[in-house]
Amino acid sequence: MKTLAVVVTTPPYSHLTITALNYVEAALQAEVEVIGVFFYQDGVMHANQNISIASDEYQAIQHWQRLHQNYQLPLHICITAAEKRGIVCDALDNEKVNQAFTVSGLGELVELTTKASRLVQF
Amino acid sequence: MKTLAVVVTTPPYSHLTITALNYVEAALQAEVEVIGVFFYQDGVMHANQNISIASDEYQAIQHWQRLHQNYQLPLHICITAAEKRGIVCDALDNEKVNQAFTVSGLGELVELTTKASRLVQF
Amino acid sequence: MTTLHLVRQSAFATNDFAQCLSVLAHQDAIVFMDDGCYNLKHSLLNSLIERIDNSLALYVIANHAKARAIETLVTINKVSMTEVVELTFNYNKVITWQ
Amino acid sequence: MTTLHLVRQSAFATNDFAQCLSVLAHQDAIVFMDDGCYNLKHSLLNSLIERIDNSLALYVIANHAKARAIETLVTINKVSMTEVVELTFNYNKVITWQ
Amino acid sequence: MTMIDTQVCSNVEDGNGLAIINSKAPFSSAYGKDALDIALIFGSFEQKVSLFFQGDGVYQLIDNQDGSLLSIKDYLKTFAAFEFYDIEDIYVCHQSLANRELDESFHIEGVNVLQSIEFSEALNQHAHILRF
Amino acid sequence: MTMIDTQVCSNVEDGNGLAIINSKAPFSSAYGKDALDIALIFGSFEQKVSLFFQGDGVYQLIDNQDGSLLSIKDYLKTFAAFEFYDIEDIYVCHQSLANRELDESFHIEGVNVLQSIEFSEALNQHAHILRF
Repeated sequence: MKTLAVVVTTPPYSHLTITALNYVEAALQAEVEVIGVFFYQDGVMHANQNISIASDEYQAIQHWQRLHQNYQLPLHICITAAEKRGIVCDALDNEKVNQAFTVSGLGELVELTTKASRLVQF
Repeated sequence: MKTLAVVVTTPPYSHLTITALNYVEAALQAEVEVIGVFFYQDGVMHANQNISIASDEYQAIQHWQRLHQNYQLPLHICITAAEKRGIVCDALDNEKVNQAFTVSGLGELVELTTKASRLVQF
Repeated sequence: MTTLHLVRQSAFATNDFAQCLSVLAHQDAIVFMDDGCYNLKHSLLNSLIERIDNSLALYVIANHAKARAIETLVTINKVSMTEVVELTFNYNKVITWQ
Repeated sequence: MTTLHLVRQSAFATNDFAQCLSVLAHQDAIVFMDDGCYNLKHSLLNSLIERIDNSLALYVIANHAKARAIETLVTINKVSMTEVVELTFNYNKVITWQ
Repeated sequence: MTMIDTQVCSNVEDGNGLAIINSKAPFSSAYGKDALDIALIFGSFEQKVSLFFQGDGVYQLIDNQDGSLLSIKDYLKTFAAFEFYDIEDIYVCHQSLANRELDESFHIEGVNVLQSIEFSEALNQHAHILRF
Repeated sequence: MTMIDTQVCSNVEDGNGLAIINSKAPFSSAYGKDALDIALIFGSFEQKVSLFFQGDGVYQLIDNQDGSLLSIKDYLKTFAAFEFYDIEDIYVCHQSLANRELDESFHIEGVNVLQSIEFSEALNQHAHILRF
């Protein structure tokens, strides 16, 4: 069974993120089981609800949301990395976190790494 | 007259920012006229009110606020860079912008560069 | 135990590709992607092609090279992202050099 | 027209210090700070010391080098941040290599 | 010494305008675009700004690139507007081109290819320098 | 072939545990700390994790450093806890040390200095690799 876990460390306004997205989408289309994407370091910026990218630029956040909806792709953000970057992960006030993303700890990365036959970092 | 403008491109959770802060504070203590600090690229993250840095780590944002208060040091954030990074600069809802910082356009950088006898980038 | 190396940085700018080469094993493969495509013109590639045997394979993502106006040598296999996904499972593990 | 060069990156990791050297003029000065302190052990520094004349000056921020356990050569002036501020106005302009 | 002479001297001593050094390749970071935005705003305020391309920054000038293949909005096309903004001083480091086996085929007109010494001297004429 | 044999084969084929390659110097970015946090969580979940230091990453191991001089909370001190977390496989690239004129004086015990080939082989034993 081909199972894949992906770590994303680049923010939504980085062009490098487009490569990560294209890779994950190609995997999903090839019917690889992508067990989760773990956003770490600047990658957590994808879950910031307030980000406003010019409409003629690539909309990385929307594309992650689309993959989440179409393929039930689990998207995890690292809570420690998120709080350092101004993304409030308070359960009572989680309107700042994009609902396609699950707030997780690094334990989730252990889980993904243990289960996946391949781990790919972007 | 020694006048200085400073550009800061690193975020509050980068150790490189400590060097920028130490430089600006040394300039203020040496009675150099620091006509403004312009935060660009990831530097704008300093104005994000929601950022929570572990209490035993260096509190870059508080130190910029202190220099702003003690020396009336003007702190400008670039609005385009800020909106890309989820810092809402809406005049009606500016509670997300730290009040020590002024939301500015790149025109402010032109102004600072033209007036300053030295421009230093960090 | 084989490794697929994803090389995303220009060796003209950073030392990452050189580090990749220092751990490269005989049956590994390299995929040049993003700014890693610039390495097709770097002198480190010559040393790599000298080291090449039938088991070591070099790939470049075709549109990443084309977007950068980089002509690719015949000895380098041009691949799509779908093929990179396939390669991921043809090797035992992946290291990303970024 | 003289320039103060603030070098913040390790030449073992990136090409920035080499780019600095290619525009260095006779009466310029270099301040090694942050990871730029590692350049005190890089072979590019030898070529620099060979190029040195009475007008070219090299500085390192003392606590940036000490924090990294780097021993500094006698030919390199150890300075504080306050002295870097002074140097800023002793040269006509500043370039930051980061 | 007349007022004009003093100004000339002052210009010679302190340099004139802003130089921006571009050191990053175009398609994997926003550095090039961030530098471009600064150049254009200086141009629109009628302030002198010169552009220098060195290291991997020289890739920003190379002909026949196409960011749209990467789903990137290709900011390099905006370089064609430099003339409109009176940005006329564009310098590229010959050694950086040679190291990368690049021809002098650029996607804009009026690029000056300079040897290291001339590149350094041109840079040296400016009052302020930013590097991206 | 017994069940146990199959498992052994599977381990040999697919490697075992996570390797983290540290490639950045300690005091000007959070990469080292971010990698450390991952290592410690794998340790606390009793999952095998090995640490590799290469390139400027080798500076993370050097003795007599003091981040407090830079107002930095010195995460390198936490390396002393590796034993407590059963993190015992720590490898450093000899060539990276030599290039930087560094002695083999480390601030923790049990660091294995390896030539490039052995370094590569040790890395190769792992199922997954992250690099910071």
